[in-house]
Amino acid sequence: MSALEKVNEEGVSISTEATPFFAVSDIHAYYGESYIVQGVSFDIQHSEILALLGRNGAGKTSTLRTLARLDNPSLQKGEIWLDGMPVHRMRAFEASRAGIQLVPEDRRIIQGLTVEENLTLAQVAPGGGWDLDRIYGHFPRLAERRRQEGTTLSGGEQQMLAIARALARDIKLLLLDEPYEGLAPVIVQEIEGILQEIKQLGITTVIVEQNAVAALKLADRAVILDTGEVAYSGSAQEVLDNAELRHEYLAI
Amino acid sequence: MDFLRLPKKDLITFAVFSVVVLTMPIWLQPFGAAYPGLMQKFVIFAILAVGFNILFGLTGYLSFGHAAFLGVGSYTAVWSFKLLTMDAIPALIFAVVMGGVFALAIGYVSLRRSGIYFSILTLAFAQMSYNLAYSVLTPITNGETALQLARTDPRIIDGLFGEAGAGLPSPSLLGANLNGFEAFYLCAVVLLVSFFIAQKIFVSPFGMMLRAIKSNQTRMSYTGFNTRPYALAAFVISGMYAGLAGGLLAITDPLAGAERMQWTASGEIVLMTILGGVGTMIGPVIGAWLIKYLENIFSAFNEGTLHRVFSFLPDGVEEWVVLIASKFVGEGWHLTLGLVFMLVVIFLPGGIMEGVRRLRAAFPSGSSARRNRRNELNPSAAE
Amino acid sequence: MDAILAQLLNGLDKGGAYALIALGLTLVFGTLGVVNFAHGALFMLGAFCAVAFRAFITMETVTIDETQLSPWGSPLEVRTPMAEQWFGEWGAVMVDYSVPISILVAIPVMLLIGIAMERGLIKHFYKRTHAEQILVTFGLAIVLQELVKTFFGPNPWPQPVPADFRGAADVGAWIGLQAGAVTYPLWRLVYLLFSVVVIGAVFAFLRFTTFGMVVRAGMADRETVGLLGINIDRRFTIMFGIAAVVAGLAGVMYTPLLPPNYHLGMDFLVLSFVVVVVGGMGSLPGAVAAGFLLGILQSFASMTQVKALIPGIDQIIIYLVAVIILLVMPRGLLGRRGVMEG
Amino acid sequence: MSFKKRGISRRSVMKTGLAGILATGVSPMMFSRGAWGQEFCNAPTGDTVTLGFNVPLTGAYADEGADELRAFELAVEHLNGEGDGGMIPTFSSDTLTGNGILGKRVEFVTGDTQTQSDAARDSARRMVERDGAVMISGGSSSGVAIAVQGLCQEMGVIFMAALTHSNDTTGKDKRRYGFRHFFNAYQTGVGLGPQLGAAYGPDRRAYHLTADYTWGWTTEESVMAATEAQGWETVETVRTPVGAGDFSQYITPVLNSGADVLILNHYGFDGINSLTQAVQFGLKDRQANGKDFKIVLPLVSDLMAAGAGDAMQEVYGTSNWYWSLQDEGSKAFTASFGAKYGQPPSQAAHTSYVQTLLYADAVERAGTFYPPEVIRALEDYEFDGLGNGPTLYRGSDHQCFKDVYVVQGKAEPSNQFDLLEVVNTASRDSVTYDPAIFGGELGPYDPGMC
Repeated sequence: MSALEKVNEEGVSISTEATPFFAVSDIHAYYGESYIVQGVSFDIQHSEILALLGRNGAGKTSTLRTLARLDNPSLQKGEIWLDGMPVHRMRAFEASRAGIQLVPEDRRIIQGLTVEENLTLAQVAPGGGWDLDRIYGHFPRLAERRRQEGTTLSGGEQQMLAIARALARDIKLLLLDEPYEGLAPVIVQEIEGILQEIKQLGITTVIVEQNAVAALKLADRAVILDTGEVAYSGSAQEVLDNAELRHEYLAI
Repeated sequence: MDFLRLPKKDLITFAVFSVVVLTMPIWLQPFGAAYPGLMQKFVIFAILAVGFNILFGLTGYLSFGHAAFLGVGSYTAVWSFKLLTMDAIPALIFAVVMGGVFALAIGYVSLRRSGIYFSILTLAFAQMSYNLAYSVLTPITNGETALQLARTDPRIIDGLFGEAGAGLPSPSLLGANLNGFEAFYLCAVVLLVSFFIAQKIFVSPFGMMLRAIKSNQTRMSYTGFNTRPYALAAFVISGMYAGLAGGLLAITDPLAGAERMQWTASGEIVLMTILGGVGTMIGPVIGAWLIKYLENIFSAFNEGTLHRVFSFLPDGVEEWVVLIASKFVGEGWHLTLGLVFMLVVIFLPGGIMEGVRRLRAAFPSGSSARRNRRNELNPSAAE
Repeated sequence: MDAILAQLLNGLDKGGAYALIALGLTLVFGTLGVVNFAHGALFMLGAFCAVAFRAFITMETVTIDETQLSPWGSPLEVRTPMAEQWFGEWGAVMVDYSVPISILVAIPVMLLIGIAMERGLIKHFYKRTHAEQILVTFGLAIVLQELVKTFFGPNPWPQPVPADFRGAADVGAWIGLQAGAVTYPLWRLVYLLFSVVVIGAVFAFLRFTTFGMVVRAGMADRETVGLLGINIDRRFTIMFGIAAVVAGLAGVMYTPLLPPNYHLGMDFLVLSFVVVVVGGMGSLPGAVAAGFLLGILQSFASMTQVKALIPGIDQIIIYLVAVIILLVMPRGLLGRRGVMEG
Repeated sequence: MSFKKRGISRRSVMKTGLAGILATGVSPMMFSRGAWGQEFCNAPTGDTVTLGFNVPLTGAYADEGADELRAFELAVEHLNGEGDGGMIPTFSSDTLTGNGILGKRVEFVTGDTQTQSDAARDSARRMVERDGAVMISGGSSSGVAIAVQGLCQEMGVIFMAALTHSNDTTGKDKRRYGFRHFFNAYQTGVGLGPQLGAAYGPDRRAYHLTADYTWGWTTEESVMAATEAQGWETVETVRTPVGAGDFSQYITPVLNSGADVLILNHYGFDGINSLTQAVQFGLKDRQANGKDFKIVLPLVSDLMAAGAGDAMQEVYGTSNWYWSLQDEGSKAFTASFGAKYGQPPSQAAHTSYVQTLLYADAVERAGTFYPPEVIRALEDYEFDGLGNGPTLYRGSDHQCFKDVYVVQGKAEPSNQFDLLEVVNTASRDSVTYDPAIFGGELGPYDPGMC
């Protein structure tokens, strides 16, 4: 409850540590005329995992897209700093080269390209990460299907491919949008395993997930959005423990 | 009368527009355009553009074959002259009906698709009409020579009232001959009526429904609402406007050529509408006038004219200015047209009316500021 | 039978031209999402690369010979081609082969024109409506053709077929029919071969190079490609240049078949749009298939036997087929869902 | 282009502004037609007279149109007493003295017909209604000529058709206010038939490709009749759209049709394109029915010959006139035109020039611009010295009767302009026909009032 009050009083969450690894300060973004992200701020330390939660339409995906610097929604105001780099001045491809990697909500496996081409594509631009051998070592299912067209894979496999494609780039900050969405429970477990592995690697991550409990289990800290604004910022465990908070903002 | 009721702002627009149209022979003088042939074109193509705007401006369906209905109207009117009577009224009625019938047939099929697929379907139908009119339909259309009157035409109704004269008869209105200025004023009156009807359509519930089609077709079809009958109605109405314009063309000059159905003619209608300002009442009319003016007057400029225009310049300079300017007039008028299009589209995406609006915003006089405010309150009100 | 074969060749030959033009148009639409009404103008500019090149190498020095008189009694002008002064015998060969040689000129010129067009104008229109794109590129097409008219005049510029390729080839004899049964102009066969090679090259480029893969990915999902750190805009600019080159080369090689004038582009514009839409907006294989299909159908519809059956069919076949295909297959032969339907 | 310099409407508004308009007397016609005021349409009131030259500057016949304009400008120059006078000294009538027409200086306005009836009528109406033209000339497409001729009849303005070769122009679509100096398709057939029979033998099978409009149809009809009279058989007649550009789909079927002669009823750029494309198909080197395959182009001009290049060699056709003719009129005109433009005049230029002179002469002889009198002066008028030998302007259909020249593409041109050779001349008597065969009626003399 104290954390909640803090946000309410000052409008921003306060980080006690010096120069955070990734800092979002007061960003405002629009889809055309509609004002979606209305002054969101938070920090993440290196290797930390942050769960970005909220109800449908709270602006989670829009926030992630803004951080990845996609054209829509357009960032009108605010700053985004990654390890001393002004991300808010970049376009999507520059942000990617700077190390921000978004795994989009619907995976966005590219039509007409094989599994392997989807992976190679990630290594065309400067700033490549894992090579194909290492990826296939971690994802044997993708190795089996390397010649198959990416969009013909099952949902779980597509999610794997999307994550693998992100790993094919040199990641400083991973943005995961609904990694479990629409997957069968067995597959969810499998993806959970992969995300745990990523956590072991110490990659700084922001995860957006409808399944708040699953996300909170993975995360160190949590930020809850409500109608485009930060409603809560604190530790993940606290959200798990605080039923009232969960009820009010997450409807669980 | 209830039928004549319109929002006050629209009535003012209508009144001003009426004055502008009816005084054309005066204010067009300094522009060298005050001769009947061109003024008739001004008002006829204004009707065409106003009608096209009912389809494109309201529903967003971009027809690339509207010239076909213009051509159908012309052929119908000339046939009415040939078979029945030289009176303008039956000719116009038949032209409107035939324009509507063709629009119904083509629209019924084309409206099964949307977006550019709709555009290409209308284009394909218009090109088929054009090519057929040019070749195998020659018995009906007289092909490349264009359909003309002959002294030996039956003219059944006229024949009842008296013998044909020695020469070719000319179109008439209830016995009065329609030449030059009479024909212009007939067209002008028809334009004003058409304009008024279009204004009514714009503010009617039907017009609102058409606007809704434009703003969100998919949402409307999700709600189970069938938009096609409305779009088809708009298509037929604009086809009738085109047929009417075609009929008037035949009245001012009793000849119907296949070229007026060609895709370039359809493209010209689109350009007129967009150039002036899609969805506004006045915009398409201005677009039509601008293009017809460029086509008829600009294209007839020549170096001699330019030398007189620039005669105030020193000799050497004059030569150069005339040399450069001559590339933009006469045969080069298309260059001017292309540049005007590009400039308008680049800098004034809403067409010329957008420019007018910006000018008003930049110099808000009392009345226009009030008007702007009213526009904001009622954004759907037609300009 | 022989007649059918000859007509088929003619259809393939026409189809090759349609497919080439539609291919470039589809490349632009598929990558940039821009409806480019100036594409026909690029075809025309390509043709005028050949015209300009030939005009350059056939420049003549004119001297007035006062001692001789022209047929109407003025002093006679004596003309000597400069190419022969400069290059000797090679000059004559160059003049003879001016059309194929001007391909070398057309490639860099068209690439530059394409890139300049995209950077200077088209890029500002990505987010505007298709109607505005059509209007501005249509305006550009008019401006380009009028500029060509200013420099080259309104009349067509005949370009010769190189001497070695004049006349007709006995295609029938090649495939074992009676000699003279099926003959076809040699240059038209060259054009067909050329279009097949260029189409093949474009497909191979897209299929087998990394650049091509990136472009294909960008056509399918521009946003995601950007998320992977690729500056897709720059590659699309280059693709626009390549599309301009394809259109330009189609124009260069077409000049001996039809003397180009400033209006050439407009004549092909509507046709190429019909081809692209029939193929399915944004589908490259669709554009090529539709190009050949419509070429062959148009050729067969022009046969007297067919015309006797359905009068006037040769005039409308292309549009009729377009209507039927669009009604039966809502997105054309190979079009994707949701493209350009809004 | 220099011809534009004087091509100004005396009522050009940009020059004078509103005041000028009022002064020149245009404004009274604003509200009442009666105030058009004179006894007939556009009666010249000042010290100038305006002629309107309406020619195709774009489209399939643009080459011819440009050459017509050159000739019109030259004619105006000569009428106004500038230049060397061209054919005026050789003309059998001596009314033209270089002081304009009836003492009024000749001015002219020009327009582009775009080879389209609609555009041509628009352009002609502008000349009549705004620029006050008292005579319209031009053409280069029979369809356009007929459309404009109809308009001129209604408006009461004389139309001196230039290049139009369809039988209909002075046949079923003839008009009292329209006159044609050029020959027609029927005369082409009469002239060309015997020549083809003599050169290629009686046992031939012909395939026609025909431009799909009035000129093409009548040419096809006339040439078919003339060749069948020589014992030829017609295998097929195929209509092609005007301005098709690529004719290959129509030429391909010729190869296996069993024909041994291809007759191209095409003109202008269409003729150039179909001829060169037919030659690319190897038709000239082909054997059919044991004979050498031949191509015929019924109506030929030297502009087409220049455009078609080698393809034109040894191809037969007919011409209204050719610049290498050796009579005094032709020599004078060619010299005058060549000196001004650096190239010889085409047949289109010749007929345009002659028509302008004939109109001016008729006005002089009538002593008035009043159209009915001018028409009567032209009807059944016999003249000479304008390049075609003794010529009659027949009153019953307003068609000129004179010798018809059969020409052939030269195998070895001695210079870039020497492309055709006159191989035969069909006498005026042989090409004269009964006007009744084409029907039509001329209509009244009464002047329309614009």
